[in-house]
Amino acid sequence: MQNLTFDIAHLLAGSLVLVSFMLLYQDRLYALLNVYALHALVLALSVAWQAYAQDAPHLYITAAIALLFKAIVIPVALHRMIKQLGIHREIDTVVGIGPTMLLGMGLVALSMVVMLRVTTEADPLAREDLAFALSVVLLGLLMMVTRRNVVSQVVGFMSLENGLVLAATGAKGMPFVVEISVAFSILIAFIVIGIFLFRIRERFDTVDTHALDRFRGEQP
Amino acid sequence: MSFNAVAAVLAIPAVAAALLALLPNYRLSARLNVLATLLTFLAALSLFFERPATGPYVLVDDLNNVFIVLTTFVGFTTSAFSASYIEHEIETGRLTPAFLRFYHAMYQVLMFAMNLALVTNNIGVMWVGIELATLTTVLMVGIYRTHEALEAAWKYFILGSVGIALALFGTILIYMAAEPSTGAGLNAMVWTDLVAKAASFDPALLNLAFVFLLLGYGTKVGLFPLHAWLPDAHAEGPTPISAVLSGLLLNVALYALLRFKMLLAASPNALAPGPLMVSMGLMSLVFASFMLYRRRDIKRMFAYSSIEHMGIVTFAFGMGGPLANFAGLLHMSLHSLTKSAIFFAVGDIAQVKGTQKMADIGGLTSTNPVLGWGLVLGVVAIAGLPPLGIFMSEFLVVSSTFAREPLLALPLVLGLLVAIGALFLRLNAVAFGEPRGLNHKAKGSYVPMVAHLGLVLAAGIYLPPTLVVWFQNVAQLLG
Amino acid sequence: MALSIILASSAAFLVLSALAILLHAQPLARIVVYGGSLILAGAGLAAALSALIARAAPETSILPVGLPWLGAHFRLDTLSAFFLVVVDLGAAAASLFALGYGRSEIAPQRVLPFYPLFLAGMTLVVIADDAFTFLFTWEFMSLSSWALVMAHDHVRENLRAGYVYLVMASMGTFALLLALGLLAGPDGAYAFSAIRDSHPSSAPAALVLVLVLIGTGSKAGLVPLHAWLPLAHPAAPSQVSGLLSGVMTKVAVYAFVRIVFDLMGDPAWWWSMVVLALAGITCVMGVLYALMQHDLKRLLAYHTVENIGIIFIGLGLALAFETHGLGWAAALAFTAALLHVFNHSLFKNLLFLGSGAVLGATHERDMEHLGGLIHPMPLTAFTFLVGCVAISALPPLNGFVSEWLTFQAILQSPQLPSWGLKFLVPAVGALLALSAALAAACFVKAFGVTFLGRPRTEAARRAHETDTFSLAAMFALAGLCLLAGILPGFFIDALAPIAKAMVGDSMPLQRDVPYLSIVPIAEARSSYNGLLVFLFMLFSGFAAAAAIHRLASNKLRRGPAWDCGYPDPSPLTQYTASSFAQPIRRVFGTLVFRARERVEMPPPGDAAPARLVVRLSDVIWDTLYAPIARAVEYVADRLNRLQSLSIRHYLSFVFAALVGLLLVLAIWP
Amino acid sequence: MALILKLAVQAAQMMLVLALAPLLTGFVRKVKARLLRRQGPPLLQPYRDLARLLRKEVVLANSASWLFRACPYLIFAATWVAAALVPTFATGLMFSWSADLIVIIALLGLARFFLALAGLDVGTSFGGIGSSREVMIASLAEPAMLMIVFTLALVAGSTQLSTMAGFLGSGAAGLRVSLGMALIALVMVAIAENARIPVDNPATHLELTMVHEAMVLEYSGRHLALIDLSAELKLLLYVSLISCLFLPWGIAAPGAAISALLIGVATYLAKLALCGFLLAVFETSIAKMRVFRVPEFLGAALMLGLLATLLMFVSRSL
Repeated sequence: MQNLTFDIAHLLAGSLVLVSFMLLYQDRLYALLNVYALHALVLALSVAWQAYAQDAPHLYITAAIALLFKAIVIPVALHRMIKQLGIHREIDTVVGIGPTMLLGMGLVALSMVVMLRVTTEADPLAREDLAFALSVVLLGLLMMVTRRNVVSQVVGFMSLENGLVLAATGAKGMPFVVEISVAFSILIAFIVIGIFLFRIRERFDTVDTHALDRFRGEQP
Repeated sequence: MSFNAVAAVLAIPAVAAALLALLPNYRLSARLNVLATLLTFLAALSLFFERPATGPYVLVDDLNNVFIVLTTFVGFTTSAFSASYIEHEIETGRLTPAFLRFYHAMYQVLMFAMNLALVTNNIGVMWVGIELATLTTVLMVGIYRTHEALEAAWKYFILGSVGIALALFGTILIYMAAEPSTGAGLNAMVWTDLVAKAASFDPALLNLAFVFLLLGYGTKVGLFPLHAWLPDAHAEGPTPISAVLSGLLLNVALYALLRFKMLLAASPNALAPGPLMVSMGLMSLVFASFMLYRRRDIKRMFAYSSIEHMGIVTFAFGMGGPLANFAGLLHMSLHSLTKSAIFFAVGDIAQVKGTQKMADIGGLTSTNPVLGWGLVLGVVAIAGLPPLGIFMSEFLVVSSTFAREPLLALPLVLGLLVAIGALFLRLNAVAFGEPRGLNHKAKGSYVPMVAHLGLVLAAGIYLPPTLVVWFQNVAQLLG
Repeated sequence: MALSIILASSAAFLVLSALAILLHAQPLARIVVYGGSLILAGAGLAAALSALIARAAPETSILPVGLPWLGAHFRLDTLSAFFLVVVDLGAAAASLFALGYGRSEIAPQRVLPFYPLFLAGMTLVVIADDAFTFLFTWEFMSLSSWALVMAHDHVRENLRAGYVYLVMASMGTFALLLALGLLAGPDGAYAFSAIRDSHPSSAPAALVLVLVLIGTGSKAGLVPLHAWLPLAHPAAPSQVSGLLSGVMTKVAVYAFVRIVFDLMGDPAWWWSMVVLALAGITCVMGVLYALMQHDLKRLLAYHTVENIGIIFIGLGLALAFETHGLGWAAALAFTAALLHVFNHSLFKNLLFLGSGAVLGATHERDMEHLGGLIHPMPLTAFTFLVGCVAISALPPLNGFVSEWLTFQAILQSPQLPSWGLKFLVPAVGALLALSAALAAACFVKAFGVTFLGRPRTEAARRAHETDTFSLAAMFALAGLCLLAGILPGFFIDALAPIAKAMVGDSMPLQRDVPYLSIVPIAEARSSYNGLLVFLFMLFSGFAAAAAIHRLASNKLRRGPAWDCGYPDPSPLTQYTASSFAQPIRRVFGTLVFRARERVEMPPPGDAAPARLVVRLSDVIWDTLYAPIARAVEYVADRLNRLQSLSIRHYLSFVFAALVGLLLVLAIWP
Repeated sequence: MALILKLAVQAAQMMLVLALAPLLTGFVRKVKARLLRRQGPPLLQPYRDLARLLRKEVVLANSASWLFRACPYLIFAATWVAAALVPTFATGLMFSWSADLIVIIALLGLARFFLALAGLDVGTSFGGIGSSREVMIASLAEPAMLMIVFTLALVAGSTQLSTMAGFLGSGAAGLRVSLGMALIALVMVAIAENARIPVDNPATHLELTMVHEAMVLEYSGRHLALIDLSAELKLLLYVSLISCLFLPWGIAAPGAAISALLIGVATYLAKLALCGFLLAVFETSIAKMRVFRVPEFLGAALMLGLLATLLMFVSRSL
């Protein structure tokens, strides 16, 4: 039985990494959002499973937040925002999709190597989870730096944050997990609202920084 | 114990924040702001005489005692400065009363957050405090609503959020490392327990955790590859906030890093964090000192100088050893005093000259002697020249480093020298020579600046023995 | 006792500067500050002299300031006492001068507060006895003098001077900091006594020597680290220029002696090679630069460089002899160096004060605009002449004595076994001789063009004699120059204990030599009696005058100058400073300064005068300083691109850092 | 008694050099004239010139200062003292311990210093030419001279002229290459210092070539007399220096009997005659060189001196 719980947790965490790769693979914004919804869904499932495995009921709240807020509210909001701001639908990448995937592979390998150095008496479930969480975080960061659209960058950040939640829930009996997940949801809300408020269309920084510098008197 | 200083230090700002959020009249709220910070400062002072017992949430020891008092003190002086300074912003119409109300509330929240991060014994709460502080400062940086202010705030926000995430991941890892030996739950996050049991933790996890914490909190400290938000945030925000950012927030983040360094130092077979910190410190130092040359905005220049000094401090702690650690602690405290003093001066200068562009500022020592010489004294202090205090810390860092690792001392000295060259090149133009630019009346009061510089001067000549003893104890713990 | 007096006086200096700030720019402030400084310097002088002459055992005291666990150590041994004499004598003279000269100060509020600080700094450096206090006071001295250099900041080149000065001073301080850090060791045994006891191994010792040379050399003005000196010294008010040039450079010499002779234990033989080579070059370069100047104060500043070279030649020889166990010769060279320190502080102060008097009377520093000042200001001219004769190392004044001793020391060098020194020392001797001769030439020019001939401008014509205080100061210094010139024996004896302490031997006691003459080694080898020569000349000169006036005519008639019968109305046809130096420029300048002379002929029919344009290029600046500045600019420009990138770039920095650190962890053993 | 005798000898020497200086100049002129198949001025002409100048009144330029009037006496005093310190017919004179060879050179330097100042004082262009060229020559001649002193001092182990003369006279030094070089250098320096052909021409007033004469152009009457006398003293000084160092025979040892002193005087006169004759021959057989060749001439002297010193240093160790 112990074995089974472990395998399922492993499966869910692994699939989260898989979905991260799918995120990297997308080249349409709407598709990206749908995949992100899936990402959040998988997260919710694995968190729920952890709640069951560690029989820590408060984790169900986290799962619920993940399900409602990340899997439904945010994607919908972003959908509408894309419409309203008229952000055009392709994702323009800095590095091509293929190389990005390869990089992602490397990152996953890296996180595995780093984690395998952890001595085994640490709880194996936690250990595997952590490896996957780390790779999700790294992939999210990778997405942020290889995508130019603001939306995909935000999605990158959100997937990163999902990785965090995965790690947090994986840690047995970790306090404040719920609070943290709430805090992060608020943070993300801030970002999304910020995008909406500042009318940032394409990137985090549409503004031509050189013009800014001239304005600041930083250029001769 | 009848009077709980820690509770006061946390409660006063919280309550004040609520009050200020409700209070419409900005003149009154400015006064209230000063009052609240003063009370907080007094409460913190009492910690010198009576420390509360260490609990799962509260910890006041040799390390943070000084920093709590310092933070509340600078908070107090800054609020005093801002009270005299911010009215001018209303007159020039850069701010509306509504925003000012928001500003004062946020100021107290910031104070609360920083005090929280300082006094807590729980690494989770510490994380919460620092991140809360970050978010409030983000809001205050953007308060002028100008294009570049928003851009700066946004940059700060995004980079800050990533930093937050990384720091959290590190905290989780610490928890996981601790959990087997301390048992699940809260104890695995109580710093004192962690240090006590650190020897039994899994070194690999600790290393991994430290990497994430270094990057996460390092973003707040403004170390080199992670520094990008810092100059713009300083340059575009209101000057009192720049003073608080440079003087306090960076310190608080670095303080958090120190806590974790002590954790690693306590665990024998974890990797030595020294090399990482040394290299990041050196990079920040050299990079920032070269960046000083091309600055044209006076606030941005001093922001880079903050990066430089955080680099020095990080380097010192990375070197380790009683001398370097002592120097690092001393440098942290004196830098926050000096840098905030400089920002007070810069704020007044910006009001006098109506600009932050150094090209339009000149000959201050002839037109406004107090302001001009204040700036000169501040720059002399920040350049690490006697008789001001930073000379002592730099003396200790450089000499002890050179005796141990001559090759490391050379880039250090190079960076310091380049920084001196840059700072005085600009100072020549701003403080000396023929007067240039407008000459309004300065609204901001000079008292806080003078007070800070006086303290730094006094520290350069004489250090109170109790402080020395505390710092030496901490230096021992830091390894 | 003496030490506490000195500490008290330096504390009182700080009080004076506070008073100066309170009194702001009132005339009272001038009197308070300079009068007070005069009194305090006098007190310090008395204390130091008593300590020096009484050959008192070293006094120490520890104040509870500075490094908390160490405290500020102070120590007054004979070496400190001697340099204190130099400092306080210069300070007293400058203060006396400034009592009168300060009236013409345009920005007193920029000078008065820092003047006492500067004096305090110099006093404390000399008695500091631990690394921290030493560097603290050292940099404090630099900083206060920087403020004084910046006093007249409305002049552009003063700004540049101050900037170059400050940066080079900080560089020097860092070099000393590293050196002392190395000596103090990793666990920070900063007290000099601790450093004395621990003997550093040879490899660091070499490093320390180089660093000390950079640190003290940059303050003293060793070529090629002299660049700031001719900029900063003239920029300051004249009484301060005198202190900068005459005294502060000596404090640097003190630092060198203290660290190399006292703290560093036994020297290695090649140290002296380095020092000697640098010193020889410094001598000649200094005086050649000086010859090319026509700004009076800058010329004097460059001469400081030359004299520092002479002093360091003496020190280098002392090192060489000491390493080869020739104690008596080492003592000779060392004493020569210290005596020159004293002498130079006297006449360089005198000359700068004189230039100050000229500046006050004419508001001109450029010799090309002066001339004929001997008529309106005869007394100033007289004292300045004394200074010129002294600095040109001509008997019977003091400059000659110390150079003579240095020559005697050089003549002892065949005793040295090592071949490198065998070849180097005579070459250095030649350089020294050359620089001595060139110095005389230079001061013929300085005095001749400034004071003699006919006034070249209205300013020079309207000049007037300077005030009584200034004259008193200058005459006092001139008198000391003569005294030290004709009775050198007493001064040499006063230095004996220092030589004993530093190089382990001392010159024979001059007190026992008959007729007050001085004998470095043995009478058969060499001896000099300044007093006798002086009286001898006095006698023969007056005898001749008396005889001629009695026996032959004493009639005298004034008339126009004959000048080979050429009518010569305009004073502009006189030789100017640059034309005076032209033959020497032809000989050395083309080699050293890539001097180019070009004649600009106006086109035919144009009435404009033909001009001779001379272009000199400062070799050392072009080859050493300019490239460094360019390199810094280049790096700054390159890095500055990081200022304006997009957030994604910055995020990728974070990402890269993270991945990099993870890789480190992954491959961590 | 011994003291009085010493004093007497010293005084005698001083008077002697004073008396002989013009004679030497006159002798050289006479010989030169003879070599040029001219009658030439009588041998005692310099004395007559001096006497006449002394009797004349001084015509002082309006722009002349007190320094201008003081200089002749200073120059004379310095030169006379220097000349009196060089052993002529006897070594170990009373005052000779008060100064060694370096001091003597420095005294001459002092005289030159004031001469150059005097040249600048009136403020005429010729005075300027003279002074600036004089200091240029001196700036090379003095180091050369000091190098020679080094060489000799290293040979004799002393800078004390009496000791040197004694040592060289004793023949202990033997024949040395460096001594030869030193002699040549010394002669070259002496020629330059005394403004003789080929460096300068004492008899010309052709402004572009003259150096020494240009400086003293404004002097007249007793001042000029003193200047001329000091110039003659200087020539005598160099001659007796050369003779006491390189022809050190017959000089009376300290405290010698009267007879020895008389022999000393006789030999000294003979040496003077010889050197004067050689000088005259040299001057007639060579042409004046351009002013800017002089540095090369003196540079050669400097190099010789340095070379001699280096050789000395090396050989001393072998």
